[in-house]
Amino acid sequence: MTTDSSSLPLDKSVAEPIAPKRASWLHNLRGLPVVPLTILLIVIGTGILAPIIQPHNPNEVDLLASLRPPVGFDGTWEHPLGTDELGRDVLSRLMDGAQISLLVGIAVVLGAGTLGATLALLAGYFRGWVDILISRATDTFLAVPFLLVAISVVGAVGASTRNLILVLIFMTWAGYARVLRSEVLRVREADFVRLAKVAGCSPARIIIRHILPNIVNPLIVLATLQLSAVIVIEASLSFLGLGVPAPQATWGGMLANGKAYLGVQNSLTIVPGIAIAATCLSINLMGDWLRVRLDPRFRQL
Amino acid sequence: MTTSPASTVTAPKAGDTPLIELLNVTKVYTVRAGGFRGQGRQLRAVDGVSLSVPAATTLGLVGESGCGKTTLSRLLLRQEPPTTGEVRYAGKNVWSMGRGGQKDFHRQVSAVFQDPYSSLNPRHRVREIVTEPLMVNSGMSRHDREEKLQSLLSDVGLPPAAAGLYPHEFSGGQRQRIAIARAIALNPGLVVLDEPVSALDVSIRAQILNLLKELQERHQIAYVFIAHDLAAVEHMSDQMAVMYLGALVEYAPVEGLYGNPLHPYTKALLLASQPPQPGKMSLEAPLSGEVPSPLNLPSGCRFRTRCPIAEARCAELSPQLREVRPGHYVSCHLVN
Amino acid sequence: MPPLLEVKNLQTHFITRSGVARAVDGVTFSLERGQTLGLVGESGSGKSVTCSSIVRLLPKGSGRIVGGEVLFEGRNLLDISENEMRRIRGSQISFVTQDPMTSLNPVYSIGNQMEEPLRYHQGMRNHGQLHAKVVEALTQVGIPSPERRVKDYPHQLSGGQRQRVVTAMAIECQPSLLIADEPTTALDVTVQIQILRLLKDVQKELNLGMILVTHDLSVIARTCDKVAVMYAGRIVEEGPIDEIFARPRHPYTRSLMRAIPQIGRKEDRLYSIPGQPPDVRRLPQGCPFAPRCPDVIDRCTHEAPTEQFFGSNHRARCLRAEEMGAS
Amino acid sequence: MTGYIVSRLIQTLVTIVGISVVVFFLARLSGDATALLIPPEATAEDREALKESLGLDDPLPVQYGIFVKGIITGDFGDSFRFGEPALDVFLDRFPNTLKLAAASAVVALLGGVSVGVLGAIRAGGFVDRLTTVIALLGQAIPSFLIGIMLILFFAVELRWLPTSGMAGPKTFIMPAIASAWYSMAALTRMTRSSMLDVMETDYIRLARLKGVPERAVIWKHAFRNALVPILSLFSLQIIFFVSGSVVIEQIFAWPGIGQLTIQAIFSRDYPLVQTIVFVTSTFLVLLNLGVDLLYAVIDPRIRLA
Repeated sequence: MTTDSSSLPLDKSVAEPIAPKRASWLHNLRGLPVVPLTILLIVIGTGILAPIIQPHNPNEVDLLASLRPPVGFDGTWEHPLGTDELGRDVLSRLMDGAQISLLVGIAVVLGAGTLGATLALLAGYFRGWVDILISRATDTFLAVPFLLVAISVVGAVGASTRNLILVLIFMTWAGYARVLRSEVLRVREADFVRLAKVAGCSPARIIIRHILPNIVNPLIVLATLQLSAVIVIEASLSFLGLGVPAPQATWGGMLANGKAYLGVQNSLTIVPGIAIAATCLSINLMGDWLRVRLDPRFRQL
Repeated sequence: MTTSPASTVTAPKAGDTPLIELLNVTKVYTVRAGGFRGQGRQLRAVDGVSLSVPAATTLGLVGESGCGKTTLSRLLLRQEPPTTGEVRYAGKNVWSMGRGGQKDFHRQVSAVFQDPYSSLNPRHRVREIVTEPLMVNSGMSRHDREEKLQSLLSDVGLPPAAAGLYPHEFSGGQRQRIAIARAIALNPGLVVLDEPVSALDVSIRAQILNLLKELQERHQIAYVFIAHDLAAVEHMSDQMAVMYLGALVEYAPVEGLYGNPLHPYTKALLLASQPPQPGKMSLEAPLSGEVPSPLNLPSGCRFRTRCPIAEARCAELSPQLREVRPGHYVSCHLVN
Repeated sequence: MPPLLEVKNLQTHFITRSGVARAVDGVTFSLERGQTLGLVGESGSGKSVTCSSIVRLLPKGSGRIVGGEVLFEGRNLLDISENEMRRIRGSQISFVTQDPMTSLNPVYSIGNQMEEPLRYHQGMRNHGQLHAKVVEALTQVGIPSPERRVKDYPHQLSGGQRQRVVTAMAIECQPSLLIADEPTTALDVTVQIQILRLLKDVQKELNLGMILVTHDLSVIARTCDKVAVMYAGRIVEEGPIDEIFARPRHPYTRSLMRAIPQIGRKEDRLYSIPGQPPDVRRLPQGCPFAPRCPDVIDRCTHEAPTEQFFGSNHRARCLRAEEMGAS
Repeated sequence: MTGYIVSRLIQTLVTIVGISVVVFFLARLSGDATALLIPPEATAEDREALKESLGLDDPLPVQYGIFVKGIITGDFGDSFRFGEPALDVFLDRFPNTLKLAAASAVVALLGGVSVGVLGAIRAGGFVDRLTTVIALLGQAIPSFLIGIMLILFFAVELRWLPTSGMAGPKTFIMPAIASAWYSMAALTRMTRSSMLDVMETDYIRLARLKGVPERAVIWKHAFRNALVPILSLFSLQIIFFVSGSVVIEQIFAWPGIGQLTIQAIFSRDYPLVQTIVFVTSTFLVLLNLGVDLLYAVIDPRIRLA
């Protein structure tokens, strides 16, 4: 090899075309659950547009028109879903409730997801005492009876939408941290992370450019499932009278109200019940679809 | 290769400074059982290893599971500091370099690993994978990087269109080419090849080995080629080191080692790696038993529990690596 | 008397989202007692699927045997009931699997797992008898102090020892056919030969027919009487081992042998086979090896080669097989 | 093995300390703790006196020390509402909650695991689709909604079961189902996926290759390996049963700690709230420890490490 080695022919044996199939973006929407998506769009739409499209002021009391049944059960189109014991329009209150559920749900998922993911990245990447500290905190938060603590805290700080969101973030971040930390540990062991270190990438670059993109899929799936869980919790707290304070309409609050009229006007319970169940079911179905589309390995939870 | 530069185990000769060298390097891990303090046990993953690799040559490194190959590659890549001893690059201790020196080290040393699936970030396109070292370590403009990318892709035999694709769109062999393109992006002096073809199909291995050899000649790169396939190592290497349970047992130029192996372990490995010839291959296992746990090293010579010629003194005294012929080192009491 | 095993035109397909994969596409071979057949090929060539098809254990749902016959001692295994098939698995046809680290159930002791074939196939219930049989089998495969090992759990054993346990389990019921699927791939080189030796020993002792699946030609050369080379779901060449090594007739076999680096063969460049192994979901017309073949001619790209015989037991699936033997 | 136990014990201790910190700050979250402890009509002097008697003027670490000392001696202070030691009030009600939790646990475990296993071995079939539906409904419909629906149907319409209260086995049926609802779905899902994962392992393949009958493959080889993740989920579900009691007990007027908590919160009975949260949490953490030690029995890799 003493002479001009650069004139040697290179082994160009891979001339054949590389994997031909490049999926179109439409291909990615295969199996999209249409009905759940429609329900979600309706909930989101009515939630956002509530003030414009509400047939009545949701807090307007009309004792003369109390406990009207919905259309189809001897009701009139004046109040399509009937009225409650104070004569307030159920449909309008349902729209207000959608607004609260979505607001709380999305805010909590964003907050807790960001917090949980950040802590998971730090714990999983740096290991050592950072990991021990974060993991122990995670374990502690997962070991306490969450709803019990949540209502105690809400009771202590006073019920308001803001407090509710903060408390729920505080109580749900640990779920993300635990699941994502094990994902980070898995990704961290991948050779491309070792090679990034060999190439001299900074920890910040490795975490943000290499590890984060590889835990986004489980994060999205987890967040979807958490969204419905948070909506359920918010409804539970409102049901107990510890959520968003009255007279603001919430689905849980409407249910609690309706419970007193079981056997008298069942629709007061059934209507908000269906709203919660349909919304959460739709979110879960979307989550299932995402999970299969994004990561077949991510089967549990 | 016309001449293979003489090895320099203890002191490099003047004018022949090796590119990278390990000086009596030991790496000890503490293994915890059950996470209760006080139960930590010492694992000597690499024990007193001295090696050197001159520029533009290949050092082959072989051994079975638990021999310390992986730890050695981590030490060479400056991913872990040695417990004792020194790792030197171009004569400088890699653990006492300033920030500039470290940056230089990252520019000069890169690696290709075994698993072509785990080696490439599945979320990055080939463009980003290959040019990341340029982005992190050089002030190259985007335009220059793109030009360099194209020349790298052609160097490793990939079409220009590959730049915009994701790793999952390639086969194992093609992925390994991408990994190689990344490894040579900064014109490194040394590339650590950790089992680069073991995970590939037999028919693809030769392609990759040829490619590596061509790139070495073209760009004057030094390789540390870690493998368990002795034939591939012979084909690729100038120098060759055999490891067993963390220690070097034989270290010699390739011709010497294959032509006249001295250590009983090397002999056994060679016997186990005969070329396929029906009817002429023995089924007598060259060694009995298996590698003992590195947590529980045998006394004296660590190979003695499996050695066919072990004597009483092997259990008492640990043999030192010594030069029995010019450039040919062996660690065995029974070799003259 | 029929041969021990006769596989005739076996076809196994996998239904995937992106099409039907013809994993095994018309495989034919036969095996006598005491004989060892080596199945070589790269990943995806269909060698492992062939073995799974013989005992009808394919991944549920996707894999399906769509044609052919598997005659074991004259009986077509594809016709019998699942219950009859189960009684053959592990008693008359047994397996040694690839990865000893993951093949043993981590939560049961070695003894417990080794008793199973005896319980299920021989109806043995007596504890003392079972224990004695297990210890005997462990002794037979060279496990030191078997009395104690019986109580051990898999994670307490080394890789080589676990592979011995798997082998012991396979021969407990005195099978007549042993299928070893890459039995040494996961082991260290010096341990590999020990396990090959063990397999050959038990074969001789029980006069077993053995199928040894591997990608490693030196394993074949060490242990087999005949060899079948698989490519893209077909056997492209089969014959006695000396014949195949001395006069390979299929360009794929020839390339494979040339492409392996060999100690002491000085060459500047290794011979390399261009391209990638084919995708069995989209096989080209004609010969599947044509795109990578060094000896390809026009006919190869549109005409599927049929088998040509050379002597009674050497066959190759190549249009130019005749000329290949001459060079 | 001892190493494993010791490390789990240390972890448990750390968690309990963590809980005590959380509970300690609960009382201080609203800024002025006295606001919670005192009727609004109290005078400023009353307030100061209370602050002093509670040691609220001391630095936080000192306050925490006093708090921990109280915990260790079992003195959580007196309940304002009941006028007796908070711990006694709590212990009076706790068994009722545990009884309901135990009933729910049985329902969830039996239902979830059996449906999950069936779904896994008939993957893709009818039963499997049923498991998917159960899992989805369980996670989407809140337990209080299930509770109300059960009341509406079985108590109000059919009049088969009493609407509320705790008296005899019949009264357990609806609360137990409502409380188990979510967990059963989660366990169904976990059992199914854990079984499917295990069924793909090499040792299951080898068991089949050995001719082990399918029933033994599933129950002997697969199920025991699948059990570890199922159990760890189950131990989290126990937390959920106790936690969910807040809602369930409110609906069914069940005289347990859930109802007690709500009463305590609305009457600002802070010593009682603290007691409930701390003792319940600690109890659950210890229960978790028990489950973890159970793993060691199931998995020899832990036992013999």
